[in-house]
Amino acid sequence: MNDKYLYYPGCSMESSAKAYSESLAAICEPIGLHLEEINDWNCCGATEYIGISLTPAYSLITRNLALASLQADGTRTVVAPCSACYLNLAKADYYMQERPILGENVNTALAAGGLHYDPGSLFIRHLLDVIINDIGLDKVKSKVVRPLTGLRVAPYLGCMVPRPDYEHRWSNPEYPNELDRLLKTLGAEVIDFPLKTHCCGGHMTQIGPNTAFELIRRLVSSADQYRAEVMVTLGPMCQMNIDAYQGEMNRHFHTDYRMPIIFFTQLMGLAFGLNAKQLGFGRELVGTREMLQRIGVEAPEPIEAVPAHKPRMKEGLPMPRMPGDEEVN
Amino acid sequence: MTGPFDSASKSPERIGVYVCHCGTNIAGVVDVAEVRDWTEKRLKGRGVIIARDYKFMCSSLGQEMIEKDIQKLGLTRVVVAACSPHLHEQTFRNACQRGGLNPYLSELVSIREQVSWVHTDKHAATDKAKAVVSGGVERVIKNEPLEPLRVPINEATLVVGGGIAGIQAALEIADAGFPVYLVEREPSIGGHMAQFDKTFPTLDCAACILTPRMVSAGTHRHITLMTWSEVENVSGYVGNFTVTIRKRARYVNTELCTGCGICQEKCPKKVIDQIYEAGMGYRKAVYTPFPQAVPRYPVIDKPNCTYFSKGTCKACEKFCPTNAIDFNQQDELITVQVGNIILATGYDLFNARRIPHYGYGRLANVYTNLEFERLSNAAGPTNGEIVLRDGKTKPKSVGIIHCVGSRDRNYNNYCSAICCMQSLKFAHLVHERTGATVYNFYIDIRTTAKAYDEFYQRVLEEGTLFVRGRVAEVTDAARKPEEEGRLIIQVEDTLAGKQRRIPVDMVILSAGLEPRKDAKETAKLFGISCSADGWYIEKHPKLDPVATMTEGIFIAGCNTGPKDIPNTVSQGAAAAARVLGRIQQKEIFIEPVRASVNQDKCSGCRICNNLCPFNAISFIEDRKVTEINAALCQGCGTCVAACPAGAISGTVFSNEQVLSQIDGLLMLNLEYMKEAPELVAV
Amino acid sequence: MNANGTKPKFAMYWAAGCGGCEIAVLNIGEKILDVDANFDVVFWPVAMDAKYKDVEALDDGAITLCLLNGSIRNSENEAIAKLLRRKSKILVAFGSCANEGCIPGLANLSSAQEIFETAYNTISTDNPQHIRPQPSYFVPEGELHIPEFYPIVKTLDQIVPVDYHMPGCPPESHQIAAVIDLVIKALHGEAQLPPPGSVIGAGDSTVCDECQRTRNVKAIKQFVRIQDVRTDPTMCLLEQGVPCNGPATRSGCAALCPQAGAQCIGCYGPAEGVIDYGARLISAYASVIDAKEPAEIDRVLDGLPDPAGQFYRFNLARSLLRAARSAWIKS
Amino acid sequence: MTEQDQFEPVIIGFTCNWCSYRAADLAGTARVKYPPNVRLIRLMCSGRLDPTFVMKALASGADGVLITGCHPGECHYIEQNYKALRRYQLLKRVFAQLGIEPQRVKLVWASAAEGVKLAHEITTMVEEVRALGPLHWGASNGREVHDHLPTEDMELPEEAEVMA
Repeated sequence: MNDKYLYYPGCSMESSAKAYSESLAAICEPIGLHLEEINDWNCCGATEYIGISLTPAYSLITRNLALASLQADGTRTVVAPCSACYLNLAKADYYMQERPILGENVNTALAAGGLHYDPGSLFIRHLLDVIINDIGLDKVKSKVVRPLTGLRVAPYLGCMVPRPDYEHRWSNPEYPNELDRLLKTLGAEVIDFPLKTHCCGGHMTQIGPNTAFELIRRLVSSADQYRAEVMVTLGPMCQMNIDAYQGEMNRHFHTDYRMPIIFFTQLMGLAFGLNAKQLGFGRELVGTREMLQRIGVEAPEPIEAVPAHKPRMKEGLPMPRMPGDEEVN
Repeated sequence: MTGPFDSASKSPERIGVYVCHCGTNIAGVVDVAEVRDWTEKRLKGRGVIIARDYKFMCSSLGQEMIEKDIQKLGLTRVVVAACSPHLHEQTFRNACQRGGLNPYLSELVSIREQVSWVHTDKHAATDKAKAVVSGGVERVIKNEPLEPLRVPINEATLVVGGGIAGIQAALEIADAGFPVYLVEREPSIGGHMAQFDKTFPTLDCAACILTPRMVSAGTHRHITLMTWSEVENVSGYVGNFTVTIRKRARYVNTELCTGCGICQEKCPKKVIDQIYEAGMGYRKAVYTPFPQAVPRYPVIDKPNCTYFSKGTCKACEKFCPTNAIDFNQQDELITVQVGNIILATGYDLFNARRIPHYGYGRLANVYTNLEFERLSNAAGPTNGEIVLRDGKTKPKSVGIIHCVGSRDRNYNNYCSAICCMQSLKFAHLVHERTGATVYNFYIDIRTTAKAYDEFYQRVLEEGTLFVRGRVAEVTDAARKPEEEGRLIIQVEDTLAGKQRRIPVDMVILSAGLEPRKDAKETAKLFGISCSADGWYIEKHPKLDPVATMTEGIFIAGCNTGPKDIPNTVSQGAAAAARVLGRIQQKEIFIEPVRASVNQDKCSGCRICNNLCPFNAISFIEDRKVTEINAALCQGCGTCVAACPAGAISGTVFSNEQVLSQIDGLLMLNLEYMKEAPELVAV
Repeated sequence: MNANGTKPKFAMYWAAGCGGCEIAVLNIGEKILDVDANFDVVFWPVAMDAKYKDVEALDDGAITLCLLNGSIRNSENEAIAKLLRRKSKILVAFGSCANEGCIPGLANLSSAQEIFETAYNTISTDNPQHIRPQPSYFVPEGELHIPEFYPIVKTLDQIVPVDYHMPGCPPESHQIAAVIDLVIKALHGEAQLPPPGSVIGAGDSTVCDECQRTRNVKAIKQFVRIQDVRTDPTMCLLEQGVPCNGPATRSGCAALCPQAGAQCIGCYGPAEGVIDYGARLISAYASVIDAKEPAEIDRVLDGLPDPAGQFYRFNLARSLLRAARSAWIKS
Repeated sequence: MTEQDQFEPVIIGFTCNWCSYRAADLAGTARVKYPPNVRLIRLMCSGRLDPTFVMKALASGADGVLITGCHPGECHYIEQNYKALRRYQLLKRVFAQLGIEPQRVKLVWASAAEGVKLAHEITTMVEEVRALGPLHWGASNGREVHDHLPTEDMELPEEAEVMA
């Protein structure tokens, strides 16, 4: 088998999760991970589209797999770093097999673009799974030059990566230990984080902020109870919710949590002795200075996010009303 | 032309074919009358002189029909198309015998299990039934008259496993006056039952009812008790098994030991007792697992013994008043001859660590059921005090979670049968001893046996709270101040229709029962089969639940599936009854399925010599031919199929029988009257 | 000598085969004079001139003994086999071809089209116009016919009933001599012929019976080709990994090949009562392979690069399946 | 079989007395449905399976042969199913040379508890063989293929009655 992996970054890696993207790029070389980006990939549709209409949603996702097939060249593994992207890709692959009619519909749609995907022909895997099971902890351990001794971390996977675990790749879908093991290998003191697979609120921050704030509070307060100094995650959405909305959550509950949350690749990079700035530190909103000091790393200056686009119109265009909307809403 | 089926000749046999309706079981799908008509007409040339259909062929009237036809019509072969031969082959063979026909000149072909019950298209099913009958007719023509083999039965019996099932079985046989070898892996017999405090539903103390049985088994003049021992090899066959048992070194001379216990007192090495105390208490490196152990002699746990690991200590030896300690003792291999074997190997507990979100092994005050048994046991590590892991705090509220690892497609699909009653028992004990609030989280309450539901009512009346729903998780992540420092059980209360978070101090997981870790190896050792779950398979799940498909090997207790104590004891006794029946008959008849070598054809190529796992095949050097010992042959037919010279033949499943059956199934017999076909390619 | 003073008639015919059987008959030495002394040879194309019409002119059953060698490949073979059957009292399927197809029978692994393709159109063939034989052809002298090529090779007994089978490629000369002796004796009333349908001129057991090599229990870890190894001359070849067909092959040749250091290739065909020769060997070989994992078993089996050729070199036309599917199906 | 009808293959199945035959019984007891195209023969063990049986079935008109036995390591006779496995692997190679598609001869392990699995395997195999079409070896041997049983118009001639 070819030792390269087909890499599906997903949209977040280019925007909110730049730190993830940068740190991943930095650790690939030391651990010998060869990622080949899928040419002309598109958005996976995140969590909403599937709820609206299956065929277009799955077609959107599967287009990426079809493109990946073209690039396969001996390898069969697609790696996604983002939880939602990973789940969407895996889900599409799974349901196209389980429901042949859906598979046909999707392929009919793809055929319009001259593409085709045979469900089951690719392995869809999360980055963490690849690092643990293919690269191996021995390899990771051999690269550690700055063990994270004394740093108390809360391993937080979020709800999308280990569940529903179609291919039984995780030690336990409810309470997996992969991230714990990785962080221990880096030398960190890993708390037995009870909420490791609980939800961060997802897009509820946009729809029902109060619900999202409660979910964020649970996570942060539990990590705090365990005296974690930092939460470590593997999904851009989780990171953004806990990082960007922690302030608002604090205002909502009149609390004063300051729990930094970073990507596991950033911690790997630190342990490998890489430069904090190179690993995307400084992009987070809840500061990591104290946490970095604990392991003797100078914190880089915070990076001000430059708006990628012109500010949008204050108000968007009104949505056209569809027949049947009355019943739904 | 090639082949045993000579298409130009007609069969000289006089064959009777009987098609069973089995009520509507067969007749509901297969047109039995049509099968009968067709057989009579189309298979006439194959020797079928009579074909009948009847409501229930296995009824006495059905059997008499066959008997009469044999006598009146002079039948030389009989084919019955009905159910599986595993069910009624013997029935119809007996009928033939009563009619004066050698029983092996009959065939039972299955048109129920293999036709009417599995097919829906009536036309296709009827066609298939015809093919199956035709296969049976062709086969039966080639059947040979045979006599069943008589095998003498050795009076001695091996019982493997010294839990309550094995003890019961051993006592029943020994009381009847026949020798028993009772082999137990642990230092003492008693099994899981010895670990329990109270037994549901009567709440009598387990030790009080078990200990007398243990003592009887330990002292019975017909029982040879071998503890700290394991069966290593089994050879032979029903009536005459040769069993090799490894008697592990105890490092205690049992001739000299009086069981005074001084060695245990003096031993400086404390070890967590993972077996008997379920990890809740300690024992010494020299120990008897519990005070009532049978036999009372201790064993030295070699890996933990200071002398064995460091070379000095010998405290036990110094203080032993009878010089019974012997550090030079070696394992002994003992070979015994037995006629029958009863396996009562018990169960293992589901490993609750496999459900990490229930917190066992992570959260201190989550206990397993076996741990709680020790905790509540008056002879246990806390003298029966129900306390938290700190060893002193009494819980104010306790949650008991049912079906842990059972009825769960992620772990085991089956119901572990005992957990409901066990959990109710726990609820009662907690309530009685601590006054704590008790919650039971259940899917369904299953209290089906005698006096069980009454016990459930009693526990309800005591005020135990029942929440119907599968627990999502047990966590220490508090959301509210009142949850802090406690275990929170997150559950969907399906009766109230809402999510609940119930903070408690202690959680007891009613972990399910699983087959022994080595159940598969044990099954292999004794030549029996396991289901996909790993439970042993009964010869018939309803009608023959203690026999296996291997003659002479019986099973009892939880190794066939979860059972409560009354059922386990019944099975031990039932297995014993089966064995006693055989011993008293002094011999049994077994199927004459055997291979033999035609020595004129054998060229001594020795291809077959290595193929028999039962060592039935031997080579006679001076004559350069191979011979098969009919007594050792088990009839698998592997050598028959392997002989390159065609010199080995096998009874009951001969080449001629199988090849003819193929012809019959493919309906080639219908061509018998045609000229030899012109051999031109298509 | 018959009652009317004429000698019994003898015929021998060579159908699809190599002619080795004819040589084997001549190879019986002086015994051939006994044939001449006791028989009136009426038809034996290789030895004397005779026409088919001479045979046709004979009364049915006029030939006492006919040895027919070669398999049935074309319409001519079939017609003569039927003719000789009619004219002969005792028809002997003589040699491996007549009995089981032998090497010509291996053509049954290919379709007729493939066979013609190989014969007339491969790189080694100089046939620029791609000429193929035609069943009939007009020449100035008239229309010429050649026999029809059958899609599959058949054995003699697949065409006509046969009285005796004499196996071997070719039958061993001493066995031929013994059979001729027996027939002559029987004609003089001094011996009894075996029941019709019997195999004559061979043993009832297998080659191992006559093989002097030492045999032990078998556990084959790999198959080797005999030219690639130095074998122990005293030990069973199969135990040394050489695929020797001796265990399944009828005795009668005195284990000629194994004694000479080569493996038995099975020319004497199956032992008495065996339905499919190859099946016996497949089962026997596989039974003693020392491997349990599918991949490991495959590795051992890779040592047998041409299993059909190994197990059916002489026996394909007489096997249960008789020919590959492509040969059965007319293109 | 008329041409417009769906082709109904005939498959001969060899079962082991201890596992797969019981699995077939279990499928029956549990009323698990599978297509009626398979006709089972009971042997004592898959080790009894002589390759002759398989060839005989194919040569005589079967479109496929299903061989079943106990799972590796679970043989009632300890290890005879490995012999069946080896014979099967060798047989497949010979069959490949004879142009018999691999789907037509299959080896399936089924324990006495796997009635559902056996039914599933039978169903799959019937569909695979159906897709391949008739094998017609039997027809090639000059015999009829019996997809369907003879109908009334194929009644015995008078003289056959006399012979009988």
